Amino acid sequence: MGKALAVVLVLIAVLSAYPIVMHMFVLPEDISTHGHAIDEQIHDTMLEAGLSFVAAQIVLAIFVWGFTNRKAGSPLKNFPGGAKVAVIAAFVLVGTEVLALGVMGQKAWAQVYFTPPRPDAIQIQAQAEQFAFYFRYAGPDGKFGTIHPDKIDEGNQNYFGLDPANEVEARDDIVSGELVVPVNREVQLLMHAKDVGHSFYVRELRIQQDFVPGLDLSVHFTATKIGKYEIVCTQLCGLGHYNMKAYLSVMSQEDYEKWLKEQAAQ
Amino acid sequence: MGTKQVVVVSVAMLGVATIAQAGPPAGGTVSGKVTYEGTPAKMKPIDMSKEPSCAKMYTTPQLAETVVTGAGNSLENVVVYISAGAPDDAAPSTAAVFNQKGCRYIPHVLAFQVNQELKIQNEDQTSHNIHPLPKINREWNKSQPPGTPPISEKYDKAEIFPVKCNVHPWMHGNFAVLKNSHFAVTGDGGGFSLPNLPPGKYTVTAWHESYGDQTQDVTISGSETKTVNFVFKAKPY
Amino acid sequence: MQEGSVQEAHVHAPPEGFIRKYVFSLDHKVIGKQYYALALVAVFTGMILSWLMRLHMVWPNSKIPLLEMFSKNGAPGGVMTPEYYLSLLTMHGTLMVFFVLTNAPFAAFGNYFLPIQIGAEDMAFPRFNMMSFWTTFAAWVVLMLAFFIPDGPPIAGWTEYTPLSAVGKDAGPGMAWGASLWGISIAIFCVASLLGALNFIATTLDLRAKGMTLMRMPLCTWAWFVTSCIALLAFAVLFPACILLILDRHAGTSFFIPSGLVISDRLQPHAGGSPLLWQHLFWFFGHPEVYIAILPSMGIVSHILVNSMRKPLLSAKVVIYSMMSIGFLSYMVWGHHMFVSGMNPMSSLAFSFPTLTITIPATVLTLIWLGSLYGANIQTNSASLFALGFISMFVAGGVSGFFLAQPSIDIYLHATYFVVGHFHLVMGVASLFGVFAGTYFWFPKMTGRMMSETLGKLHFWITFVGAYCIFMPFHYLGLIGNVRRYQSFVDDFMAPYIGWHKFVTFAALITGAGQFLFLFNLIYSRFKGKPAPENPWNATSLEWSIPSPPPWNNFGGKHPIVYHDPYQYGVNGSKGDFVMQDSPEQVVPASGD
Amino acid sequence: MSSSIATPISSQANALHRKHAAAQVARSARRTSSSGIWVGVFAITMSFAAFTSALVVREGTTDWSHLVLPPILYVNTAFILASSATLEIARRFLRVSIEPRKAGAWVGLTLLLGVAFCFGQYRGWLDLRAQGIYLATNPNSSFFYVLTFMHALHVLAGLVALAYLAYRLSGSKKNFRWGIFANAAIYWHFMAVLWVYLLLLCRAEL
Repeated sequence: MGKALAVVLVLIAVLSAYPIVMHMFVLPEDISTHGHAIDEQIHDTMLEAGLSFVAAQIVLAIFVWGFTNRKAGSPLKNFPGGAKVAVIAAFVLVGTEVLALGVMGQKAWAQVYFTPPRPDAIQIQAQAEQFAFYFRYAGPDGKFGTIHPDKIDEGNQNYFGLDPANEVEARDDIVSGELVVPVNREVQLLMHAKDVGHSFYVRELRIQQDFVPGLDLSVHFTATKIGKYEIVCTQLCGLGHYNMKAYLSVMSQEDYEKWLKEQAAQ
Repeated sequence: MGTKQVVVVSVAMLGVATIAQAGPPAGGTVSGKVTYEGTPAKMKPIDMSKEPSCAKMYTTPQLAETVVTGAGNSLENVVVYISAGAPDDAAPSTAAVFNQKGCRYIPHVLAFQVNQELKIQNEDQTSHNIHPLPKINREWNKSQPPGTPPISEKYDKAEIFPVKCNVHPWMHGNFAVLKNSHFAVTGDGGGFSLPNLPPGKYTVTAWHESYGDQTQDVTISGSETKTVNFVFKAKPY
Repeated sequence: MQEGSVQEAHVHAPPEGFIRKYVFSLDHKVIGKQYYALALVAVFTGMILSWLMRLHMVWPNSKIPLLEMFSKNGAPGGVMTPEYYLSLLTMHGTLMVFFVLTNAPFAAFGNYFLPIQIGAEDMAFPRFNMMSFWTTFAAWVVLMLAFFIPDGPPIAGWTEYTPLSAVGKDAGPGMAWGASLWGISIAIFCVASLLGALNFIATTLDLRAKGMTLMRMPLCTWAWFVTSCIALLAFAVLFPACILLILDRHAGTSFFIPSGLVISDRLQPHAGGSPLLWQHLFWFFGHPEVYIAILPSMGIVSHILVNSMRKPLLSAKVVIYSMMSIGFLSYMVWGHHMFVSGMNPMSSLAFSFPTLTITIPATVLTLIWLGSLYGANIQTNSASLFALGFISMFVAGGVSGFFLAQPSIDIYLHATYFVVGHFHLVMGVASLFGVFAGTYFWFPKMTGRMMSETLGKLHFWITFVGAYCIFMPFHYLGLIGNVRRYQSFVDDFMAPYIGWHKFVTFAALITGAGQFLFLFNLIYSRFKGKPAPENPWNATSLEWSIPSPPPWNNFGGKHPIVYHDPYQYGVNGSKGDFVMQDSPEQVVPASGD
Repeated sequence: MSSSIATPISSQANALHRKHAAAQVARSARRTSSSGIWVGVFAITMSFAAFTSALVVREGTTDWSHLVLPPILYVNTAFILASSATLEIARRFLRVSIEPRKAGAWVGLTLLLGVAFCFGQYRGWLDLRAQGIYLATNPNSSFFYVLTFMHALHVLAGLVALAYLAYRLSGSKKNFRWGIFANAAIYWHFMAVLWVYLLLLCRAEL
């Protein structure tokens, strides 16, 4: 029985490691300027965590193999060094790991959260609601119309509760269900939640940030590759959560301006 | 379309009914046209990109339907009904059908009677959610995955209220639950006609989801046809 | 006994009559079994819910006819609606976390064995003890009611994030009365757990037999003691949170609901509340809760490992201190659930370090267990197999913590299946392995009959392999950004990976089926199992010094005196290679050591 | 599942057992309950600490306005402090000069003061309502009602204990176990302290 368990443990260790080693599940291509730091961090952690996992399983397997149902009278031994070794090992191994991961590993975090957006970053307002994202561009005047919750009228496509009748700023605001950004330009996303908590997650951008009602946050990023990517909600927000998504279109500067014009025309 | 049939059917039945009780003459008719003056708001295109299964059904972008106009300033989706003067009618046995197709509501405005069966069906490949927002009737909120049987509901109080899909924010429609069978919803051309009105004094009300409602009094004697027109003020914003 | 004061309460007359004996019993052993039974019902309910979810997830439009019979709104024509999926998800989480992982390893086994292992006749406050079980039961009933109201259980997940959970019916089906029932149920559960924890602490501090110093308590007793200290703090914080939530829902207050929310086209009549407040209060409870679930299993597993190794651990003291420091650290890390929640980025870093630090005591524990196995003579039986499996699972679930402890990585992995895999392995499967081990180990004592070893071993293999098949793929799917809590995978990038989810679903069905073996084994052995001797495992702690099952007053009125540390194995004792805690004989080291 | 097949125990064995048990009670009862009561006090402290932290966080957000506490609260404060004193007097009669009846009387007085406190609190709520300040009026009032109500609930529990004490001390010559009194006293004084804290909190923050 013990030997069987040992074999199974080894099999588990190997089979669990296989898909990772074989790169069967790889992160989607990173299209952000800060993403590589996250990817490196994941890679390093995978190395450390993976090794400790496999090592622990195999040691367990070896001991189980060697010390199960031994014949009567076979002497009991103690691990050389006893508990001291275990404790010291834990502190040294994990301690260094903690330091390494904890200290070195905050580059990406710092890049996302501790560096302010550049002054020339494009400001786009993102509104999350049950169950869609809407994005607002300030239009030619560069000013956003104020949000009037009481004026929100989805049937009439007025998702932000704008009041064009009384506010000039609101008239030229461009509202889109798709997030369109120019490539290699920094974008600052002003995040507003209309109803409940949501989250903004673009795998390729390595960005995930909650929308918190009553607390307007902002994230900034620079997309480096033209293409269409999925934006999904990762904060349980109600019955349509699974279907709450939008698309991010990264365009060349020209296409971006063309698109803005088209939108303004409507 | 669904509505028109329903209306026709119910009207016809009522005709029969009146003949049965009062015998000829069949009664008078109120007919007319709903128009607007001024510039109505430009309907914005709907961005369905979040629901590819629906988006791919359209080549041209769909427009919002809060104000639908036609040739000669005609105004569609206006509910015209007898708000006073006519007795309450029993609900017809036919069901009013509310369809979800291509992530739109068909029709945009559905008028039916108190206690008439309301059948809601989903022809899309995606799961819809139907959430009518009545104030005096009982509120419910149900999802309808593709391929599930129609939802059957009834409303027991007269009320006009919006209905929305929680999953697809652009899907907004209206239910008009009415006391009697004398009603119509204006379509292309903005015309309407309420036949088979026994002689009497009536208040005709026209309701539009963005422009509110207007009423006019009309007196029917015999089998004449009275013309009543409604003109709504349209605002650009 | 008419004057029911706490003082004399831990001494009570032998129970007479069915009600006193089995229903409103004051006997900690009966209460322990009641907790166990409740957990058993809850765990199978939760498991079947997870089956339904798995099935729906991979075949979203398939019909489940029986389901329509159960809930017409939830499954019109047998097809599960998105909101009903979320209802099941919420109930699965709530049942498993509160009524299984808190009840089974802690309340059930703790109630039964803590007093016996310290040589007491009963808990310090038997009446409180009875009350805490029946309050827990009430909480369970209230929760289950949610299944039988028209629009079903809440859909906000077991964390019930505000404002979704606080605004009532506008938030969607199930958020009207369903969510209220949830809040009420959990509030009641908090009271019950507080009473229970209070009882455990008082008992451990004051009812220890002569010679039973703190350091002579068995490791599982220690685990239960530490756990009750954690529980006391955690539930004392969750309770107010629930009260405020209920007020927001029904009294129109705005603790958690900010201004200007438009939900279902309605402007909400609230102002100024803070959604993050709920998250802080909830996770201040929520993270310690993880350790409330896992610590008892650590203790139970250590207790059983030592017995099946036939030699003491490298150091019991180190295990105790590790468990203490885990309990202590567990209060400084709740923020790591909120890295992307808009909390001050600085505090994210502040929460990251203690989180990573917790891995140190955890690793110490693992190394102690592994190191102790070296040179042992492990007896394989269902109990020890599950104990060994626990180590494997604990490591597997633990290492993924390295990822989630780092804010920068959490940006990518937060709310993906990686997280699901992580906490299911470490909090769910691992602590359930502790419960299984405990059951196979203590069943003879609890019922006076042995469990079937054949079935037990079969159960182990299915569960062990099955659990890995279910939860390992989750980590991989998380790496490609597969978002959790989706009722079906509509995102384009998921298409190629549905196959893996199908695999997981099959694994879940098989593993789940395996659990019915366990259920059968329990029931069959309870009545047909072969009678158990007093000490079938040649174990040393006090519970094995009394008949199986123990008399109503445990030690038959005698007061055991403790002479030794709990784990005198691998010695030359009068009965064999062990010396029991209460035997006065001298401990003679075994030859050759 | 049950311990139905427990080895049967003859009645005299039970009697015997009770004697043993009584011995153990003598040894550990006092300690038991006292550590129990302290753990309980700790738990209650924790949950009020949680309320406090919620209040502090909520205070940070908008719409926080000042709330004038109903003056009657100060009278109530006097009541509950006085009740602590009377309970201590009762303790002297019980321990120093062994006069259970007098002690009972003072416990009764304590009980009355406690009841007075509760009515006072109720009165305070009515005063606020009279000013049109309800639970949901603003965050301050919300917290005021919640904190005072939760405290009142705990006080009621204390009143039950006091009533039981008074009943046990009055006349009936059953052996009176000192432990109950000690615990009730700890709990009751804790209620007084907790109230003073809440009052200051409300004054400072609300």
